[in-house]
Amino acid sequence: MALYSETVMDHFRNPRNVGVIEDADGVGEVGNALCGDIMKIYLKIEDGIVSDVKFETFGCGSAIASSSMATELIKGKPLSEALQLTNQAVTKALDGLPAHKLHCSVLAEEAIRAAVKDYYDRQGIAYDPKDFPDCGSCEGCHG
Amino acid sequence: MALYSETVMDHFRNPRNVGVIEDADGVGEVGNALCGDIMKIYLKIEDGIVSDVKFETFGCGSAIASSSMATELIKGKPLSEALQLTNQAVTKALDGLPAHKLHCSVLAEEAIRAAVKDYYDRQGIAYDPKDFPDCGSCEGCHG
Amino acid sequence: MIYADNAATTQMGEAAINAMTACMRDTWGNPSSLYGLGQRAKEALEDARERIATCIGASPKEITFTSGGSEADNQAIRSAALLGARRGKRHIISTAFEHHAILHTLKRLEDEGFEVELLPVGPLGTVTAHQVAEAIREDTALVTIMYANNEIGSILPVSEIGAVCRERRVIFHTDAVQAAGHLPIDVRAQNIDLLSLSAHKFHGPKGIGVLYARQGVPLTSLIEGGAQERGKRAGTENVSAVAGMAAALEESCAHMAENAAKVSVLRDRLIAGLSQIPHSALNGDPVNRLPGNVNFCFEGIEGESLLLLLDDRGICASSGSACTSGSLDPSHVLLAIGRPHEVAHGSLRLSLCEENTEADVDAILKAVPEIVAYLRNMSPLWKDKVSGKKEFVL
Amino acid sequence: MIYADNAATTQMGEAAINAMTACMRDTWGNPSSLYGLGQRAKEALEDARERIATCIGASPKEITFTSGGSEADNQAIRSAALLGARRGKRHIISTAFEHHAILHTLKRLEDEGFEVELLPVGPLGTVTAHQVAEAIREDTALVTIMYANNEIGSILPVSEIGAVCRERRVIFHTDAVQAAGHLPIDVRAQNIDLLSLSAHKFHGPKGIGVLYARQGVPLTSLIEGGAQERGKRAGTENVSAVAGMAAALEESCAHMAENAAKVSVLRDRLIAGLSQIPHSALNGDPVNRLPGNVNFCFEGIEGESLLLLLDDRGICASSGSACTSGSLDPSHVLLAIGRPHEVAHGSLRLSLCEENTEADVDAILKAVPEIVAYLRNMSPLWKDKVSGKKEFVL
Ligand SMILES: Cc1ncc(COP(=O)(O)O)c(C=O)c1O
Ligand SMILES: Cc1ncc(COP(=O)(O)O)c(C=O)c1O
Repeated sequence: MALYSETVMDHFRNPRNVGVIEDADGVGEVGNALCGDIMKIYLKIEDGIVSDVKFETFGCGSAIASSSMATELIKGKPLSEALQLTNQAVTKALDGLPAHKLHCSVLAEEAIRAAVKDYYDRQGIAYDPKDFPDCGSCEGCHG
Repeated sequence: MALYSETVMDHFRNPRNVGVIEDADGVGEVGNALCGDIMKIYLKIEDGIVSDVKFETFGCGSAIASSSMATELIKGKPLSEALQLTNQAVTKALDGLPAHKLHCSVLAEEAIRAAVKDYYDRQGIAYDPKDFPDCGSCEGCHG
Repeated sequence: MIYADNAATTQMGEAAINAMTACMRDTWGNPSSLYGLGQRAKEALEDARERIATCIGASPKEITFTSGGSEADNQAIRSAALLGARRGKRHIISTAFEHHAILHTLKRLEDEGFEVELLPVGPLGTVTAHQVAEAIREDTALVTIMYANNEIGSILPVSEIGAVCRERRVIFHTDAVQAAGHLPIDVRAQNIDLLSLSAHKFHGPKGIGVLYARQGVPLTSLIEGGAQERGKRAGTENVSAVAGMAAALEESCAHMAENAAKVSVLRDRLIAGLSQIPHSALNGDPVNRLPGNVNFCFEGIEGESLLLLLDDRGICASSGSACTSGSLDPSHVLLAIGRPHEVAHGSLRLSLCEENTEADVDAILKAVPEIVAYLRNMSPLWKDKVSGKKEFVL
Repeated sequence: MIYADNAATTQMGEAAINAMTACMRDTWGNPSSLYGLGQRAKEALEDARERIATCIGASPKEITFTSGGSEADNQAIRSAALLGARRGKRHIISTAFEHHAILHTLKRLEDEGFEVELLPVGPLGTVTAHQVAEAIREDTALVTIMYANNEIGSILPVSEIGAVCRERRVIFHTDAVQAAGHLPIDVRAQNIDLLSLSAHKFHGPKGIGVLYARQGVPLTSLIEGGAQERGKRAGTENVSAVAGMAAALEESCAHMAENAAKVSVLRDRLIAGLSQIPHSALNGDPVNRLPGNVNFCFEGIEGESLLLLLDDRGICASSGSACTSGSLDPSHVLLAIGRPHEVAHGSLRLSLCEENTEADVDAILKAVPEIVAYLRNMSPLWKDKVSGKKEFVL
């Protein structure tokens, strides 16, 4: 009944993959200061695999934990799998989030997509733009 | 802060002058069962003096205490003084009554007046009718 | 002291007091705070919610904590009325002998344009599901009928009424303040949409109650402010009182059957004994009756005097007449079951709990007849009846 | 544990707990009952009423017990609005940074046709009597302005506002929930017509409060039912909580000056220490400030993370952001004093009481800068500011 699950608290207290990749192949940033949540994801891609990932987050406990968990879930995975990471998967891996915090997991999903999009853009890889909705879709920002 | 003063409780628990005067010179009854209060006063008058007085009361604690106190206050007094007994005097002698119980003291005053009026009527003594308002003036019955 | 006024309030049980003090000492955080102390308070709150929900067959989300039965009643009625009004429904069905928390709220709604229909409760003090079915109209917004009457103890057929309301798709609220902890409640099986209860009627603390609202029945907040109670009731949650209420309700429900069995034996002895007093009458349904409730009218005397003299003998009881509450009118409940004013003034309610004993009953059965006789002996009304000047009513 | 969230709720004092348990054990009767047990409960209730009245310079008849600050606020505003409406007055003056118990009630009144004017509170979070005087119109029904703000701790000039309102014959209500027990209150001298307070903010129990209404200012009941509280608030009286509240308020008032002196020293050390953190800012009035209140914004971080990490170090604090209450909007109070959203998200409220120590302050002054630095180090927003990509706000 605590505010957050133990997994959330673990990832909040000991966030995995915090930091910057100076020579990242793709960088995505979503959210904004107005909403109180910004997530920035740095990707290193080797042979179509997420060989390294780092994040920086301005936000609440579940935003930090979601970033941490999301980066863990895609690290070492093929880019195609990383792209399929859903906010539900993040939430599930965190053993749940309070209802009004679900948008944090959405933000994590979107930050990864944004980073992949950036990678595609830099590499000149074609993609379907509607696979990459912009931050406007984050419910957190509607209020 | 008890519901009633100690004097009220004393007169309620040990009411003075309860009973009937079979050969009363004047009898007054006021109140009605609807209101939950009926007081009946029996007077014995000798040489213009209230030589004896008894009461019967159907009513709450303060009605019984008011009857008791009122009879004490007029016993042995000239009729003229008995007629001047006010509900305030009864209330004061009882060390006060709760606001919503003041009508009980009014009833006592009126019961005595009614008994005196009955005595006057029997004796053929003239009086000013407006000195003897009927029970309709009892606030207790307005609800 | 013989306490026989458990319908007015009850003595708190040790379990409830201990739950409260433990909470006041250790779990005193604000449940909205996110640090551990606050979250533990929240846990205590939600734990109590779950246990209370279980006691009445509800789910925890359907439980809103209020400051007592009155607030729950007010909010239930206001919520249903608002919902109805939005759909053009402004007809409300209730009974003539509800608690004032219901009747006064309905009066206000009448002033606001609602049409309130108070079903007659008959000489036994009850209504039938058939009466309710007959009264329901297209524009009925709410049926609010108490589970058990607080004065005369009659138990109403809420399951049947609930079935009728569900079938006709009308919201059904029941004021279960006198029932909770004493009679079985299963809101689902009984088709109850809204239900009020108050902790101090089952050995819990005063100032805390529950409004159950079936999922799908939206509540309007009566008290606006913070987002506590999922936005339905503002104000920092009274965690310790809630914990005390949960302890008390569980305890009462766990022993409900045995308590009822024990108490109803005492009750029936009292009823049999008091019936010996001439020109007296039991008020309320002799069969469908709260286990602890005894209510009599005694002709020719007034209730308050009786109560005061009982108090002198250490017996705590109450009268149908609202004498002490500043009103001189006799009980609307007794008038509703057809007692004339005169007789309604002379009522006595004894309400027992499992702590009462055979010795209590003996003492009461000794005291009441003596006091009634004493008061009748100074009552001009009684004399008039005995002498034949006035007619006996009972 | 270091508890620094006394504005959210306080730990109950032993005197208050004992007053409550004594009442629950011995004075548990219903105050409306006429037998001794009930009358003793009534005595306890009236004794508490008198003592509480004394604490705020009121007379006992002017004290109505409610279930807390929110209910008192709701009832005060509803009562004044109804009174105004009867005289064709539908204009209400308040401030932009009141508690939601006020603001949400005013919002409902707006929906019902009232015109609500929220005075701006400026960067320090206060309003002047002059502002109020300027805003008062012929049709002003009520001025409701808090005594002290619950988030940023500014103390408002209620005496001056009271004088203006009295002169202009407008009803003045003040939400004194954060002031009672901490700041002197004298309703007569301060020309206060209506005042709300809540016991759990001064080491009393939760779920109980007071609505003071000056003699001559009629209250409308929010909760209908029995004739308790002279017909102004129905529901069986919460005697034990009232007794606990009286004990707590007396205790707080008896030690008000010394507590304030002690606590404000701690507060000022905290303010001085936290001001060392770069790009931080104190919120609220630095001078006219609740003795225990410290409220800061730290640029580049979000408040909840800070609170959780403080909790890990055993420090209980809160944030202006209503993060936990299910809303994602930053504090309306911080927005009202002109903090941009971004910065409003990064706030920290520490509210001290006389139980806090120098050691607590030391621990907080060690923890907060470390955590702020840690969080800034993982904040892309902070990095953008440091790198000059975005501008610093503070
Ligand atoms: C200024 C202010 N007003 C009103 C309230 C509401 O009080 P309660 O939660 O006791 O209803 C609070 C605290 O929660 C407050 O700080
Ligand atoms: C049937 C009924 N409804 C409502 C209430 C009101 O409950 P409370 O006094 O706890 O507000 C009571 C008791 O007082 C009651 O008996």
